[in-house]
Amino acid sequence: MAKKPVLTAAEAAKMIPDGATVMFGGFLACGQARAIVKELVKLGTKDLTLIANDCGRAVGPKGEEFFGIAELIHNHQVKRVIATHVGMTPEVGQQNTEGTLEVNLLPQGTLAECIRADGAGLGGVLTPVGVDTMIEDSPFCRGKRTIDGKEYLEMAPIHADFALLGTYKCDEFGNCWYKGTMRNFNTVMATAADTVIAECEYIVPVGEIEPENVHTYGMCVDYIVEGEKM
Amino acid sequence: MAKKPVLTAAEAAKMIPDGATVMFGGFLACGQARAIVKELVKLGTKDLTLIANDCGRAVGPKGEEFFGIAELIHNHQVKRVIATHVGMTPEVGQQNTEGTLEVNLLPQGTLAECIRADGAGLGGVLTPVGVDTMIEDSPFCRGKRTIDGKEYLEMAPIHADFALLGTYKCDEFGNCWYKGTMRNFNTVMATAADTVIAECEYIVPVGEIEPENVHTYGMCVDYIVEGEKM
Amino acid sequence: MEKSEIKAFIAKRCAKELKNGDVVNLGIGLPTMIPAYLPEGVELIIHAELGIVSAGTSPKEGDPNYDPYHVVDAGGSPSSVAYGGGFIDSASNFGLIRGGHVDACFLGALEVDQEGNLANWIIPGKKMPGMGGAMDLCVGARNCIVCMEHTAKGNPKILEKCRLPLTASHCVKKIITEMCVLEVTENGLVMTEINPEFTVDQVKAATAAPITVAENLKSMID
Amino acid sequence: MEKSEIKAFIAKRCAKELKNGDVVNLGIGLPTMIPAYLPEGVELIIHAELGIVSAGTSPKEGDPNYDPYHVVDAGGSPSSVAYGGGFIDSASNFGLIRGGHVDACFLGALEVDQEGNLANWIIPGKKMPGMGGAMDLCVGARNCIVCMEHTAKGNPKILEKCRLPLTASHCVKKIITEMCVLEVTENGLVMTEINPEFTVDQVKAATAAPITVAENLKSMID
Repeated sequence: MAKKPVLTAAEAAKMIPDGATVMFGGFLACGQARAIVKELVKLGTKDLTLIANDCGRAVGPKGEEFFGIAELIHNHQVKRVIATHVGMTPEVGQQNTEGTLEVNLLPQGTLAECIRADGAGLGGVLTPVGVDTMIEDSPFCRGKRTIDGKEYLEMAPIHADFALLGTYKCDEFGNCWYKGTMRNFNTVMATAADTVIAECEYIVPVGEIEPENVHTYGMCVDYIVEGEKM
Repeated sequence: MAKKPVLTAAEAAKMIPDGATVMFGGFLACGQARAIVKELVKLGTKDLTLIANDCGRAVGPKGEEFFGIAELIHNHQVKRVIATHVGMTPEVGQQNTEGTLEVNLLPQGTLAECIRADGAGLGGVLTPVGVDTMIEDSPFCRGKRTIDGKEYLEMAPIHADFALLGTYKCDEFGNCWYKGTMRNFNTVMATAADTVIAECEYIVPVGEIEPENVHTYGMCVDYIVEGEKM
Repeated sequence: MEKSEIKAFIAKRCAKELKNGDVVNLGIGLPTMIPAYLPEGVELIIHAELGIVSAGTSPKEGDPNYDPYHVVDAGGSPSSVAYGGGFIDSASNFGLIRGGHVDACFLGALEVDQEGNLANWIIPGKKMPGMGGAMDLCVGARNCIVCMEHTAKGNPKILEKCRLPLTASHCVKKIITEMCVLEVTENGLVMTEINPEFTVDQVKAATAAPITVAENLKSMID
Repeated sequence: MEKSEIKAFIAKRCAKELKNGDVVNLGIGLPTMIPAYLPEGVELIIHAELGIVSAGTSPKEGDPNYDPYHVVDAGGSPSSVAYGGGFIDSASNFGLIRGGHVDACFLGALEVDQEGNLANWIIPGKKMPGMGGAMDLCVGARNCIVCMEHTAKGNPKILEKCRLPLTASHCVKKIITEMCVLEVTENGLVMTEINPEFTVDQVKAATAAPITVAENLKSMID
C-alpha cells in the first residue's frame, strides 16, 4: 500500500477545470471540503455542476459569512445543482428563477442511493420513493415499474468527475474517519467519482484509525488535503 | 432508547420454528452465531431454509468437529440453502444429489446486495454480474435488461424470518461491533429479517462502542445472546 | 381552545400513539413538541435524517457536547447523539428509513386527502426549498401521521384530492388535529375521536372531504 | 521447461502487469505466487473478498496477529490486515468490486475463449462448489487476466467458444500461459509475446482458437 499525495487546498482546487461535475460531501456544510471551496472561489472556476445534499449555508455556525458551497453559488460559479434541499440558500432559488442556474431536486435517500449505485457498479435504483410525485419527471428517472403489485421508480446512477470529501481524520494511506454527523454523503461519494480528494482536519499516522473503524477506505482516495481544524 | 432482552442461546433457538427461513451471518462460520446453531442442533428444528454465504465448515480452525451451520446440514435439518459457495461442506452436494436438499447458488456480491435491497426497501437489484451465466435461470432472477448498451440482471430482494448475527461486542442497547473479518454479511442481514438476534462474545456497557464506530445499530436488533469467547 | 394551546393539545394526543422503544422521526415545528408529552416509561429512539440513530438534545454553547462543526441537525443547529445512539452515513440511514425500520413519522401538511395523499413540500411559484428527506420518510416509515391545525386561515387543509404537488401518495395513516383524529381507510376518512369542544358538524364543515363517524366515537380528552 | 518451473514462470510474467498501488484480487493457486515476483518499488493492495481491504500475510500459530476465529481468508485459513488496510462488510466490499475499484484480478480457467468468455467455476455432474465471488470479480475488476497452463493434459483450454457454464462473458482481457501472452481483442486472440522455447506453430497447435500474431511479437523473457 502506498502513501497518497498531500496537496494544499489551492493545489487541489486547481485540478478542477471549468465545467467539471463535482460531488461535495456535507450536510449544510458539516463534513464538507470547505478549504477547497474557498480556493475554488478565489480561482473563479466556472460552469460547475454541483452534486450535494444542499447548497451549504449563507451564514456559518458562528456567524461566518458563507459556509461551504453557498459561496460558489453566490459567486455565480455554478450552472447546475443536483441536491435534495436548497432552502437554506435562497440565492439558489433566485438564480433559478432568473434562468441562470439549473436545479434538479431529488429525495435525500434517492440521491444517496443513486450515488451508491454508481460507485457499486449497479445499473440503477428501484425505489418506491417519488412515485406519483414530480420526481417522475426528473431527468434521473427512467420510468415507473410495478413489482409484486407495488410501484417503484427506476432511477439512474449518478457519477462525477471529482468527489471532495470533508473528513475529520485521514491517515497517510487515505483511510478516513468522520466525527459526528460529518459522514453523511461522503462515504458513497468516495466511490462514485473519477478523482477523489479527501480534505481532513487532521492527517494522522497509519494505524491511528483502527482497521475495523475505517469509514472511507484509502483505496478510494487519490489525494489528501489538510484543511482547517475546527 | 431501551435495553434489549438478553436470552440464552437455547432460548433464542426455541424461538425459531420448523420451516423457518433463517439468515446466518458468517463466512466459513467466522462471524456466525455458533452457540445458537448448537442449540438448534440439540432441538432438531426441521425444514429450515438457510441463507448464508456458505455452509460453514465440517472442521473448525482448531480441529473442532463441525464449525457453524455445517452441523445443521449434516443433521438433515435443512431443506433449502441459498448461498454463494458450499465447497467446504461436501455434504451439501451429497444431499442435493440425493434430492433432499435444494441449493440456490448466487454470486457473493449479488447475495449481499439482494439482502441489502430488502433491508433498504428497494424493489430489486440491477447487477451486471451473472449475465450469460446460469444465474439467469436462478429463481431470484427476474430477467435481463439492457441499460445504456450494457446488460444487467434484475435480481429480487431477499428477506428472512430470522437473522442471526455473529458479533464480537454488543452493548445493552443492541449496538454491535465486529472484529476482523466477522462483519461480512452480518450488517446487511441485520436489516432484512423480521426478528434479529445478535449473538456476541462480549456484552459491553453502552458507550464502550463509540457512536461513530457502531457497525450494526441497536434499533435493528431485537434480542441479544452471549455466546462463546474465542 | 386558545390558539396558543392548540399545538400542545395536538402534540399531547400524538404522544399517545407511541410505545416504549419506538423509532420515530419528528418533522419540524409541532412534531418536535411530542417528546414532552410521552407517558412515563416510554422512551423513544429519535431518528435524524442527517445521520444520527437516536439523536439527543440540542446542546447550547458551553455544554460539553456542543460541537457545531461536527454534530448538527437537519436545520444546521448543534445536535447530539443520545445515550446508546450512533452516527450513520446517508445511504445506510435512508436504507433504514425505506426498509421499514422507522416505526412512525409525524409531520405537518399543506394538504392531505382522503386517500392518504400528502402535499407538504412545495407551493409552485413560491420559494424552492426541496424535499430533503420528507418523501423517503412518508413512504418508508411504517406509520405516517399528519399532525397539524385542522384548517389554515379558516380554509380546509383536509381535502378530497390534494391539489399541490404530492410528497407521497397513499402514505398517511392518521390525521391528528385540534378538532379530531381521522383514520385513513379504504373507504375514506373515519373519525375515531373528537375534541368535545367541537361538534361533528363543526368538524365536517372544516373538512373538504367526506367523513364517516366511527360507531364508537371517543373523546380526544381521556 | 520443467513442469515445476511453469507456474513460477507464469507468475513472474503476470507480475509485470502491475504498478505501484494497484488494487488486485488474486485467485487461489498460481495467482497467489505473483507478489513474490513484483519489481522493486511496486506494492500492491491485496483485496480479499471476505472483507479485507489490503490483506496481509497468513500468520502461523504463535504470531501476534494469529486470530483464526476472527480474521480469516476466503479459504478459512488465518489471515491478517496489511499496514494501512481495513476491514469491510460484504455489501460494501462487492460494491467496490463491481464499481471498478479493483484494478486487476488474476485467476485460473477451466476454459477461456476468443471472445474473452471464461468458465472456471463448475463442471456439471461433478461436485458443487459454488461461484463465491468469482463472477463479481470477473465482471467488476478493470482488468481480468487469466493465468494458467496453456493446456490440460495436452488438451486445449483456449477455445473458440467455451463449452462449460460461464463464470462471465466478455470479461477476460489477457491470457498469460507458459507459452505466450494473448490479448483478447474485437478481432479475436492476438499473440503479443511468446516464450522463445516454443514456436508460433506449437502455440497454435496447443490452442483451439485462431490466433493472430502481433507484428511486433516480443519474447516473454526480457
